Amino acid sequence: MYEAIAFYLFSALTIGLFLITVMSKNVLYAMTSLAAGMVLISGFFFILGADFLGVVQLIVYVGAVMALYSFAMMFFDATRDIKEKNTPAALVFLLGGLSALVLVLIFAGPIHSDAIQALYPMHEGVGNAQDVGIVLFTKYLVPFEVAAVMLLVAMIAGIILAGKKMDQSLTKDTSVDDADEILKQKDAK
Amino acid sequence: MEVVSYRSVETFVQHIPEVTALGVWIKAIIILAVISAIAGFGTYVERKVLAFMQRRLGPMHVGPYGLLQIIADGIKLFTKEDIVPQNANKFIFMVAPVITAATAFIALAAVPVFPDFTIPEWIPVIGGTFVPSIAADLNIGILFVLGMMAAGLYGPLLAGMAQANKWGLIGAARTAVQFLSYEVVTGLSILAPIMIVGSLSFVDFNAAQAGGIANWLVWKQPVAFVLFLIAGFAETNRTPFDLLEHEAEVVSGYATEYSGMRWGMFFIGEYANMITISVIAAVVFLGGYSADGMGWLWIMLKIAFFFMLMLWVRAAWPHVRPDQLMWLCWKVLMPIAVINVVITGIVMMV
Amino acid sequence: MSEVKTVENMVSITIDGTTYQAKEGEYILNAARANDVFIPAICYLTRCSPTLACRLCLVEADGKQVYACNAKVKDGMEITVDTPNILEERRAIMEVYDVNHPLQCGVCDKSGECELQNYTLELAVDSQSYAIQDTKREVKNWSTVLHYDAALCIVCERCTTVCKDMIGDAAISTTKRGGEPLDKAYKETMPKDAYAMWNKLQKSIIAPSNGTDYTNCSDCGECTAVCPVGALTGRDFVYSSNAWELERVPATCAHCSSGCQIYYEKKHTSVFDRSEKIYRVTNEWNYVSLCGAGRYGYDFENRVESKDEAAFNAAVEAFKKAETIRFNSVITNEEALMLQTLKEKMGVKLVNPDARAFQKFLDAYAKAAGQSLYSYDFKEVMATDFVISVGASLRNDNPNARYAFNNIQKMNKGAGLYFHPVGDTLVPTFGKNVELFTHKVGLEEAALYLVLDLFADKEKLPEDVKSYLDSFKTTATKTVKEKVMKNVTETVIDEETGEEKQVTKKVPEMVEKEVTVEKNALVEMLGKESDAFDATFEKMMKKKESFSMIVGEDLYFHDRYENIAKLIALIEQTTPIRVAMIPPKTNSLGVALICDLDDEATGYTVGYNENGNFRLSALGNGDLDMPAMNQQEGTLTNMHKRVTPTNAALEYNGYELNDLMKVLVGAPDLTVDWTEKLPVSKGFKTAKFDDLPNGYLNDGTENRGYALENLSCEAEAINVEKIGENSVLEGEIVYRCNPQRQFNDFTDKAHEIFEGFGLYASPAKAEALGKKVEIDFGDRSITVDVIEDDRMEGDITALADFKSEADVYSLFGPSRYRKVTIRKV
Amino acid sequence: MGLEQFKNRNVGQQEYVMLDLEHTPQSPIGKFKQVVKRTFKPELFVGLGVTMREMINALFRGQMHTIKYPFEKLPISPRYRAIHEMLRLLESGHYRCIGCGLCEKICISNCITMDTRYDENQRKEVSEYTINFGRCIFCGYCAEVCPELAIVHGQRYETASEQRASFSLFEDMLTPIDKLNLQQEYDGFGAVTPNADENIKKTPLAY
Repeated sequence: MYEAIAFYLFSALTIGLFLITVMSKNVLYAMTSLAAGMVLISGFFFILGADFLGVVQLIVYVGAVMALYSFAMMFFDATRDIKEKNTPAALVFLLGGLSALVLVLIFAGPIHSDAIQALYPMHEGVGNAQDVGIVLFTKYLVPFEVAAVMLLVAMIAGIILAGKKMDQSLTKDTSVDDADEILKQKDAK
Repeated sequence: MEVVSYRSVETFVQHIPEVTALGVWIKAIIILAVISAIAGFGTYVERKVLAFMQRRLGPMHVGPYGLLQIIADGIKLFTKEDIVPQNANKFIFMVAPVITAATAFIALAAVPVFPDFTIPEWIPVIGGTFVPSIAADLNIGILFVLGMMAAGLYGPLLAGMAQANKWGLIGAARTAVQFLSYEVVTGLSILAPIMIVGSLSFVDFNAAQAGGIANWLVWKQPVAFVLFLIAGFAETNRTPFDLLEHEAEVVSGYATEYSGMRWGMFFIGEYANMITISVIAAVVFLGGYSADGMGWLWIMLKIAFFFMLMLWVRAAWPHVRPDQLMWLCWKVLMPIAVINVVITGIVMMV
Repeated sequence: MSEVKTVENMVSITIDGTTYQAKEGEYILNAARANDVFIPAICYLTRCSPTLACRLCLVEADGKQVYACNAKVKDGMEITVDTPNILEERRAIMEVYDVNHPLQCGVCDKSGECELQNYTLELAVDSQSYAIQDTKREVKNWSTVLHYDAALCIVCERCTTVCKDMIGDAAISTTKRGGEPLDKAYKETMPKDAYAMWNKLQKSIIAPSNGTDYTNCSDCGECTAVCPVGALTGRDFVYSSNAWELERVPATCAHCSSGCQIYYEKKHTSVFDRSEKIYRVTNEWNYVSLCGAGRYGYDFENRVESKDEAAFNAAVEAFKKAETIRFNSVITNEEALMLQTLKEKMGVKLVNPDARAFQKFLDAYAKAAGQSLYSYDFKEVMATDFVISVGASLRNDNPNARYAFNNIQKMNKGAGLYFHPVGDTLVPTFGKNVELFTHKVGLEEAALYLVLDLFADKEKLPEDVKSYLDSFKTTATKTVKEKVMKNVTETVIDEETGEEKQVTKKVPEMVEKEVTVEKNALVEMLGKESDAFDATFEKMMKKKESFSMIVGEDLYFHDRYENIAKLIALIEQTTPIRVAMIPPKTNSLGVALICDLDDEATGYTVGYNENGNFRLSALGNGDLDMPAMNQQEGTLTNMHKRVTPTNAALEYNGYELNDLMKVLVGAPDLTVDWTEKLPVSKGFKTAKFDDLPNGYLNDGTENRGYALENLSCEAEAINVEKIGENSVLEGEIVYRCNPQRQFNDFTDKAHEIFEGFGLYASPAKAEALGKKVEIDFGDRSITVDVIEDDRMEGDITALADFKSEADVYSLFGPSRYRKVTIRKV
Repeated sequence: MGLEQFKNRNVGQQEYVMLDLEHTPQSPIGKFKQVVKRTFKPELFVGLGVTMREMINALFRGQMHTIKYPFEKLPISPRYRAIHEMLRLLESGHYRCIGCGLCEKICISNCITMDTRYDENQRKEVSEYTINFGRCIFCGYCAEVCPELAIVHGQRYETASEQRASFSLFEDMLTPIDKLNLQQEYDGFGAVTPNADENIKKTPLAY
């Protein structure tokens, strides 16, 4: 019963929050609702007993991704409304609605009565993290490693891009010369 | 009464009574009430300890030895005018401190606070209820706490962005940078003990270190312990890493425009986080608690030690610069943590 | 307007290597001051005779040491201000002045503006070489206003000099101090002048000249103004404020028509009452002398806290239904112009008896003389050496006229004729060449005919006047006694040696002689013996070059004023005499020029400081408050024919006349915006109030406001009539005349002026009248106190008119003299 | 320090202790080394030790520094310049102020005003004297300029008030006549020098 209540509550809230994200013209509202929606999505994981994924969702999306988003948002004036240019509005609505419909059909299509079944059911008595680990490091090992390599590539690229001027220090101590003088005097003594 | 399902009963060493929803409720209330009170009391202790270390007296006038100062402060905070700046985003501005306090307390749900006990039978209604030490004993407890503390970064962040104040914005930027960076160190430093124990549950950690000081993880993972402590200081925004609200540079950072109880919620959140970090450090590295005898006193003392350490450091050490902070994180602490994890892994494999 | 410096009377002198221009015959000190060259001097007063008391002004002129205050400039004179010897003398003099001078600068009223302090610093006196035992000198109050601290006095004699040469009272003089004689050793060691100065200083002190402890004078306080140290101060001011705390507001005195330049000095009342208060009035004493009213009659302000709207609305209503506005001449030109505007736009009548009389007289004079105003101002009068006063009670009507009369006698070795029905004991003391004619009331025409007879160029006189004058002449033989000197030889014994000596002495002897004398019936008519006057007049006329005549209020209120005005014009045409007139009240001249005045008030009357159905009052006793003269800005036209600005010294929060004007006919923002609208056709200029200066230049040039233009108009032929015998009054006569220091309700309000309202009489008459009398004017009567005035003589009594409440003006009607019945009460 | 030493300010030759000045490391490795060095040197723990030692000193060895101010007060220097006092003449008890107005004139914050008048003894009497302490900046000019040493700065420094206590009146500042024996002579600027008697010159007052 608790799960049912929690599920519907979370669903309503999540949809509402994401609606705000899409509709709001205010950066701050959009960002906040997006982050809050992410938190609620982790709630679904908890309800499903996938604690590990829930926490990962929290840490990765809420704690890291969204935080970086908001860090970027600080370069804008968060208190001002964004001017949107949705022309032609009808076309945007139509295309957006169609894509949403297609997505719903793709995901909701298989869900009719008991047609959907878990391939890898949870092991009783084993921690949730272990379950994820087992799947990741057995069946999905190759995609996992590919993803890891891709991330590594991205990281290296990022470091190279950001590190072009790393030899120039903003905080370089220019008083070194003076310190040299003093040290010399000290040595002379 | 439905059984709370997310418990790995198997991990408990000895038989314990069944945890009921009522017990969880009671625990939640206890945490809320007591930790709030302790957070308030923490301000008093902090002022006193800092004063003593500077050979001052600290608060003396309200109540005996200034003990009632917390109440006076509370009354002050509650009755003070709640000011919202004109250009601020009102809703976000008002919500931000709530996020800080809420996440701090949510994190506490997965942390063992006080040993478990059974309420005596003669008390009506709730008599005989078993109150667990952890409100929600998730098997990924440590990860949950870290995740919640990561979510807690939204408090200062949104506060700083919503208040239309340059100091607030800089404070918010510093929040994002500092919390994000040090989360990595926290995670990596705690990864090595997790590898050793093989679980993310506090209960397992506790069990793994049972049987005396020699079994404490701090001996096996001293580097991780130090890294975790340093990162913990940064995560709780304590000296020498309290750059988010560094008065000399950014007035009061994200809290610049806050007043009254909204400011007070930031404060409570900060102190709750301090307690959380102290508890984690005590449970993960210093042997945790034992259910028998004076166990509850020991865990209290351990937590108190970490709490005290934070005050002590504040009294003794200066701030670091923001660039030093980042440098320390990414170029010193993180490599060490990674190396520590690698070495731990090699040792375990061999 | 500054006097034109013509090239002829200028000489060039050299002071310390720089060449300057100076007026011929001027003292070196004055020439230096006029050219902004500093020569130290304490005792010298610009318009008075040098006293040589301080000897600081020692300079070297053409190689000789002379006193700059006493030596006249010569063409090409080389003057050195400082030589080592002179500096030594000056320093010694200043040291001597500092001997025994009490070290109480801390409490002294003069501290901060003290010339002793200034010169001690200027001459860098930092040590004292001389000493003598001090004499006890008491603090005294000489009169109701004068406070003398003898210990502080340095006996520079400025006070006595100004009292004698300018004021004419000569009420104070130096007297013996009874100090220790100087140590003989000083005679050798000290510089000569310093020793002589000290010797004199040690012996003298200032005291009332009548030998009592109290002065008998007009209480003008000019001696306190000129005192360089804190010795002489106003009693009320003593220890009440320091000089530097007071803020000076330049203004024009509004009590009489002299319109003297004054400074109101004000500061907050006390620690608890922060409202401003006037503490004293000061003046540029080198260039202008004040009377007692100007100096002590300063606290007549009308303190109004706020605007009384109800009263204002009532006033607007009153003005709307008014038929007449009655006012007096204690108003500014701007206000007069406002009232004139009301007359033009609303058709009200303007009634002002004193200005009306003066206006009519001036019109008659203008028609006859061909110029809109009289010829001389009183500064020019002061420069002449023969002065005649007709129809003015010199002592009471106008202090500046009196000072001019006196100053001519003292400074120009001048002579004076004073024609007036009321006897006066002060005027004869002004100089030995002053002749007093105490004539019968109404014989002013005879006085003017006499002046014509004495001074006129007979060729220029019309035939009828000539023959009329000749008709008074008769010849007669008379036995006179003459003094002849005879030589007498005596034998006397020398007391010291015991020898006998033959001494020859000249001894006067009276010899009787018969002479033929010309008798002038005019002189007899005016109450003098004709032949005796002829002799004195001959003496008076010696070495006289310039002549002036002062004309007073009696003539304007004379019932034959038209004839008199013609006679005056005739005098100006046929004699070298130039005339200056005394306007009866403060701004009578301005009002007379600006307003079209009416003779009689009718219907509903609004009174401005006067009685009326609705009364505007600056005295605080009316239906609507108005600002007093020390609370408003504006200009006044004074008897020197100048339009001078005055400033507000104190705050005024109520309504002013301009506010009424705004509602009634529309008006500019400020009262002083009217200044530039004053009628140019009457001689005024289009000048903005803020552009008008108010001060004096270093050479004494009056730099205040602007001078009225004396417009020429078409002159009619002068047909003078014979002396009107009908206007002669005999019997019990009362004269409308204020006591000294009282001019109007405002002077009466001032707390330091004590002259009361009443009937002033000579001592003998006062004794005869008793304490209180009822004066019956026929239709009305008034009961007043009798006040003794020991400077009056004769039976004519003077009834004060300064209280507008008593309505003395209407009692007298169109005349200044009235035959009355006086009953003791 | 003697005057000679005081004037000898040649820094290079003094026995100064040089602080531990090292080159700021430039290379990342150098910086890393510095961190490690500093981490394992007890520097940080010395700081902790000091604060702990001071706490123990304060708590257990009675070395607490705090003065419980409203209940305990420190003695202040006799030359401290706090609220003004008007002094009296020691011999007669008459107040020293002669009402010369110099303090009023010199006051740079314009807070002194006084009323004076001519009294029955032909002296200048100060009838009222006020200092507006809301404006006074305690610069001390008034005391310095006073020719009679009548106004001096006293020891009362508690100027806070619930009201804007704008005035202090003559009686408030004047030494009470019964406290005359307690009157402290001001020995600051302008006070009589110890050898004043020797410096007196012969003046006419010698008579």
